[in-house]
Amino acid sequence: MSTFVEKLRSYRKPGYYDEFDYHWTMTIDLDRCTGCEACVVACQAENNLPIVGEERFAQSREIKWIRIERYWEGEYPNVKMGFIPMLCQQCDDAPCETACPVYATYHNQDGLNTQIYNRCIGTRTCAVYCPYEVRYFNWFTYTWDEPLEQQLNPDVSVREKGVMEKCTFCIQRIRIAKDNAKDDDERRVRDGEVVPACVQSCPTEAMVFGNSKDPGSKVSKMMKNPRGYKVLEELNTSPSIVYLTKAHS
Amino acid sequence: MSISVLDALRPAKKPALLTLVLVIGLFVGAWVHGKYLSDRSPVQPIDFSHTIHTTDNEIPCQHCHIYADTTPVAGVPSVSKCIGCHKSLPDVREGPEILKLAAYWENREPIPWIKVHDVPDFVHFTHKRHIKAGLECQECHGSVETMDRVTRVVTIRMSWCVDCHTEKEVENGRDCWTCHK
Amino acid sequence: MSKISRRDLLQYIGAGGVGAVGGVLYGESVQRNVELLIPQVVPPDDYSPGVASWYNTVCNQCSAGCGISVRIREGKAKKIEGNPVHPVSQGRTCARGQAGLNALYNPDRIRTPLQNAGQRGSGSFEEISWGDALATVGSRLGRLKIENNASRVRLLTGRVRGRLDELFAQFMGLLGSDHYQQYDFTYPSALMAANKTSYGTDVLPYYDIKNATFVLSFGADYLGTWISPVHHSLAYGHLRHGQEGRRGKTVQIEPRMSLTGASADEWIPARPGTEGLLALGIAHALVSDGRYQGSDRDEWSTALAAFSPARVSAETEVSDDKISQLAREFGASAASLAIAGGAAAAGTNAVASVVAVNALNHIAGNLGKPGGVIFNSEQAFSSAAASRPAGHQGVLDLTEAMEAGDVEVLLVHDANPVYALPENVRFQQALQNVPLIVALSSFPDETTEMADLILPTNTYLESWGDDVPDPGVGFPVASISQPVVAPLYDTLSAGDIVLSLARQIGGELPIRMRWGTMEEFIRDRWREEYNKRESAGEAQEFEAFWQASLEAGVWGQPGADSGGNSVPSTSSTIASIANPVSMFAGGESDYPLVLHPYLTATFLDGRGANLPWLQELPDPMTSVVYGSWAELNPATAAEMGIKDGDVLEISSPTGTVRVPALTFPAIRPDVVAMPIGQGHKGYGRYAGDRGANPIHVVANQIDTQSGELAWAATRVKIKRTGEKLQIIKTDGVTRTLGRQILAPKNDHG
Amino acid sequence: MFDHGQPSYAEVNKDVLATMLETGPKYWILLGTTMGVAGICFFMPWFYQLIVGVGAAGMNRNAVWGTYLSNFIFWIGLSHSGTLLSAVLHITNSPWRKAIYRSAEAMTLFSLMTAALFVMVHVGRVWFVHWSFPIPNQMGLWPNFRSPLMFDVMAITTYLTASSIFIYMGSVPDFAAVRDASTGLRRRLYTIFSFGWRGTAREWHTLGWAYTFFAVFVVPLAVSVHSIVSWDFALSIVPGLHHTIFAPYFVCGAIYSGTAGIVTVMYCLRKFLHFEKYIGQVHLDSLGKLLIALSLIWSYINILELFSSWYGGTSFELEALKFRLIGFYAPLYWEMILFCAFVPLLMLSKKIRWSWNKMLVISILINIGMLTERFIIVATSQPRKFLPDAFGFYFPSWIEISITIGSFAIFATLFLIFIKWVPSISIYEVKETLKPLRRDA
Repeated sequence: MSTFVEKLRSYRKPGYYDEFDYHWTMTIDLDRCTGCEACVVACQAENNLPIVGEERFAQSREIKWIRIERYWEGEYPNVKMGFIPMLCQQCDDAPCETACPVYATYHNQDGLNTQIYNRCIGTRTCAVYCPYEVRYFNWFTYTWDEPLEQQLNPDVSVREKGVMEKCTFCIQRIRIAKDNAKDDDERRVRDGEVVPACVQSCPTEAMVFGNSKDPGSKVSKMMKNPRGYKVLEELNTSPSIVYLTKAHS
Repeated sequence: MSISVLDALRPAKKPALLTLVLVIGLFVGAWVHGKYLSDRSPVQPIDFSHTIHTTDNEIPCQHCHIYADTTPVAGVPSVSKCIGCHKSLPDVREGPEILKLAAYWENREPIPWIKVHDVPDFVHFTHKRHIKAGLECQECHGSVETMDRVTRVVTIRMSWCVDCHTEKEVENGRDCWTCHK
Repeated sequence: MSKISRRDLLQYIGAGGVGAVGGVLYGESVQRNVELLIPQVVPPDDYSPGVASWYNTVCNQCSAGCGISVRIREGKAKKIEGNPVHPVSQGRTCARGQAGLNALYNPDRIRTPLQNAGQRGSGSFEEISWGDALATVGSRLGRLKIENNASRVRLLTGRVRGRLDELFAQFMGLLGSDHYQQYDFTYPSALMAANKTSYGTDVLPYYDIKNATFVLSFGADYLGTWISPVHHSLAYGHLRHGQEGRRGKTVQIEPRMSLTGASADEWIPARPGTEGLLALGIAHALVSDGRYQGSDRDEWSTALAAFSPARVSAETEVSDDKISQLAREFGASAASLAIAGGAAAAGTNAVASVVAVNALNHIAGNLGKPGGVIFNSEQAFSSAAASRPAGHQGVLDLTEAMEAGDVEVLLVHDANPVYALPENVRFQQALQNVPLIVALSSFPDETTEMADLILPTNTYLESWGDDVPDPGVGFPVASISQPVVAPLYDTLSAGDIVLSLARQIGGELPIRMRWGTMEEFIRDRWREEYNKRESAGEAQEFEAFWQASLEAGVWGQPGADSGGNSVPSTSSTIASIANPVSMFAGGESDYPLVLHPYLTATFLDGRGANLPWLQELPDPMTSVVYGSWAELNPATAAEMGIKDGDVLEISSPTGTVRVPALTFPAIRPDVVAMPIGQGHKGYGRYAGDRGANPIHVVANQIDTQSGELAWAATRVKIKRTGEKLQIIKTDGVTRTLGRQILAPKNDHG
Repeated sequence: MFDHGQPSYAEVNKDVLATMLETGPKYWILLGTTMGVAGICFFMPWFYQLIVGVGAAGMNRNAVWGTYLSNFIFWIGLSHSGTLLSAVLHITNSPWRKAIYRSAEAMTLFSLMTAALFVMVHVGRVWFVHWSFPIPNQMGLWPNFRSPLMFDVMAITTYLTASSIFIYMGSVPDFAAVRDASTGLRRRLYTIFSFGWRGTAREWHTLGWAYTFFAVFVVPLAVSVHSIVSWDFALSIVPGLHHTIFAPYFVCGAIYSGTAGIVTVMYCLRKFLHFEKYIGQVHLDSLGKLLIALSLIWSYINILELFSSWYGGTSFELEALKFRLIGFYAPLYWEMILFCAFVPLLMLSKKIRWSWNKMLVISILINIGMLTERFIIVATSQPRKFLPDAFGFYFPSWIEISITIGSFAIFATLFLIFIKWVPSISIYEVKETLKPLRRDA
């Protein structure tokens, strides 16, 4: 009986892992974020996001793996604006992962919430289950006006119609960093060696990315900030993104 | 009239058998195509022989496929590389295939080699990691050194990749994001 | 089993055969297409398939001069990122910078030289060869030079710095025309003129937001569009949480909340045009509170006597308390900084307003100290740094000359005045008087469309050049711009075109401008600079220096004295204190609302509108994509019965635009704001023909002291047309509904 | 039991077999029409959608589920009363079941098939839909057994298999009757269909035993199927869907709509196949009473759902509730309440319950209400979840509306084919209910 309970407990663990290999984590300081959206374009450039066109936008079928959400507070003249970048939270207890009937999305050993485009059959259940609404569906096969296709990143697959996609924490960059680390005497990836496109572009350095299993990493230190919180924490999805709320002087 | 099911089924026997033969034929045809008629061994623009180069002249693979251990792509040698050696080999200068090579070089044209081993665009395979892990080229490509025309000896399937990753206990080798991203 | 008849056997064999053939056909049909392995004929030295390399160059999407790194794979540009060693961008980029790849790979680029093949402005062009194109222009210019009529040649460019500017100047000089002008809608003329008044020099100082603890911005959208947004954003991040236990405060004064206003701790909607007055009010409070201890204290008291908080409060509609609170905080902060820009520096009182803000900095003692206003010493590569005015006055003079028929050849490079000037300047009409218009441009736009001859230029990612960031960063810096990819089409860089034209014209031009290519020219100039600095300049050493600079993309001397503490004389500041109230075009009774056109972080002055990534980037404040709109306070809209999407007719005394309405919570009720950037006619498929251009209805009012266009000094009236238009936006409900989104759950409430 | 006097055994055979063996032009016209509508309204738009992508439908990034999914639940729901009712009534030995159960079970089968079609229409890459079945493949991958969709695949395929066996088993003696009444090819076919049924006591005994076993087996299966379908929704954390009440809610709604569907089908059979003799007031009356009971349960669960949303008091649930009650789709919501909670109460009057025409109208209204209910579940909840900035809106495109219409034509086509191949009233079971009076007379 006790072994059964133990088995059950281990099953409850996020992604079945006793321990993550790396645990990629991001912190986003809302007090630094100015809503400039450099990250949004950086992501579009890095991850081959389609140019969907005006009509598709009007049908709210845009694809932006990271978007800025806007929230107003108060009324004129005491009105305030709050920006919050919203991207896949790489939840450790991700609602989307249980949804997929074909395992196109699952938790991997790095604490990442994967999305395997070529496995996806397009039931879109994951998008319904995701409380952060950061999963985007390819309603059509998008094309690029020649010669814009020359810009496409060869490290990232171009998705076809009927496939779900979302932020991967720039897995292609993580893979390259790991690849380099392996070449370099099989060492571990160092702090700051890999950052996703959004973090790299952020002009106010509001975003910090790293391995939270490494207590010395910058991201581990940022996570200890008393302003830290997770969006919709009450849903118990255990996101890998820690936001730092706005402070007051 | 009989109410026996077998009696009732009798007229269907021949069409059913014919269909069965047809289906067997389909499978045989598809198998034959895959084995003998497919693109496993395409005819290349120059009749290049790996046997002559690798076995007879003992040139190691990475002498020509120079990027194999440093980049994802093994790389076909540039035309300049081919001509570089052949310039200094007067014995074979007049061979018909060498003349073709010379013509490409004269026109500064690349040689349109046909891919023998190809994976879909959503598979991000890297040669470097496999070479660095100590795999011999032959483990996937077969004994290319004995082939006059390169033939694909394996059927590249996901389970084939995964089986090897499992057997060799590749670190995170069964994470989908190892190859698909 | 019973015997099989011959007939049956044949049938079985037939079925099997059909099946087998079907199987083979199936196999054939599912077989992947033949893919080719194309080797290189001769591989380049640094070529590795499947491995990216990075090249550093300079961003040209605005005038900030950020250093960028471009990721190249197999000869194609894949991604733009900030150059980590460049002091302006420090490894960061903005949205516009990222979208530079859209400019490079823009499907609407002009691919060959074109010649007008119909009526001017009809947009029908035919291809011609470079030889013919250069010969046409060269012979015309050569003839004018011989006839001593070269002053009838004019060159109008966008904001150009560095060696390209020098090359243009040299070319025009040798040709014999001193009519080389720049025009950039975003050029801070008023700031320059005010600094001339206050400090005696018309350079941009370095506003040290990074080390400030209190930033008081009068209309300057320094995080989105003003001068050097990426650099300011870096500084802003540092101001907020760069130092342990200290968080700088920012206050934004503007009639409509900008990106910067949204990030500010306080947003104060002062009455449009009274920003300078508010600055003086704060100054008055500072001086009367005894926070100013300079020797000329009494003189200041006298000069500011007229600007008592009570009066200022009445005119600015900012409360007394708020003014004294701002004065208190401004005076008490460890490092306070006041800056002016945007609409506050675009009234008819622009210079007076900026001078008032300068006075505020002076009184609070912010000049020449960290976290204040720092003056750059003489720059490295001084000739390259010389900033040519790119303001409004030059283009007005040009228009006048064209109207008078004094212009025979107009060369336009990378400027789009037809779009970025008020309609009542009548620039487009004046163009009709010019016999030959030659456009040097990478893209078709409204001005290029008017040209007789289009010489297609490389984009900045395919060109050689150099740049000195303006304002400087406190120490000598220069960046090199190099082509990161081979030119995609049959195009030349602007520098190469000028050099070719010089050869075409002949005479002394090719002798004095002896460089074969722009690359040679840049190298030559950098060698000169190098020799100036390193007394023993052996060729070998320069080569190493050049390679190192190319690799880094930037050269700098961080150790060198920045001269930051040398504060220029400010004695004239007091004398220049004036009553800074903006005069608006249009009477208040007929035109009840003030038009507030604003630069957007995506399109700037409209130049970004042809880049699809920017068109698809939701507007930072409203989330609108693809189109323009007019922002109204919800109260104003409710009063006039206007709903989102109602098409409005916005009329100024000089023009009318039609644009859908959008209620916006953070705008003064007496202001209607419109983003600049849309409303193009002929700027490629992505800019399309969407939205409206507010610059066109701005009255051509001039700030007398600087000659700057007072683009924020127009009153308008609005009328509902009854039409409806869907405003495409990505936002749903923009209130948190009490959900735990922006902050952790508050246990107390 | 019989409104028009009790028929003889021979009459039963004759009446029922006549519907199969005699086919007039009206039938062919009707079949042609339904097939045409199915082709034009269902398959053509679907092929168009296959070519361009699911974007042909009206769904968007905030509302990734739409009419296809709500129709899927509707058809699954409609499938519920057939087999379930038949099995329950068989176990409880209700004689009035016997005239109607065959077509009720056929309804189950065909609505399940239609529902399965909607899965195909719904998914983005239908050409890979087989990946959701646990079959060996070259990738060496299994489907995800934690996924409620996977439960669905299992439940529905099991239900479809069990229902098919159930209906087939019950039809074997009737196939034998058809065989005996026909000649030629038809006879040959029905010989095969009837598995050589001879009507021996042993055969009857085995059939009876097996049939009862299956009846018992199918009941929990049917309950589980719709529970599992409800988990597609309830296992998400979407406000308005994440309710424990969902499984009984769906099961009840399913039986409710299915029972109403039976009334509609009964009406048609009676009208067009002239089964007045066999389908009488007793059936109508019993179904009417059943409908009233189901409607009351349904209303109760609805009230509970509203209550738990309100009582939970979270911003998410309250907002979802508010949108449902007074938002854009509120008219549909109140239409559903009217049709499913109030209209059925009319059946309390015996006069209405005994009128075929009035019952037809009520049964159709109930199913319109149930169709709406499914649409509301899908269209009002998941476009408005947790982040207000990402609130969206869903409105079906003409393709979705057309495919919805087409699905009814597919159902009708299948049913029309069915009545020509299988006796739509169980001949032998009707005979069981005949009192052996005539023989004495």
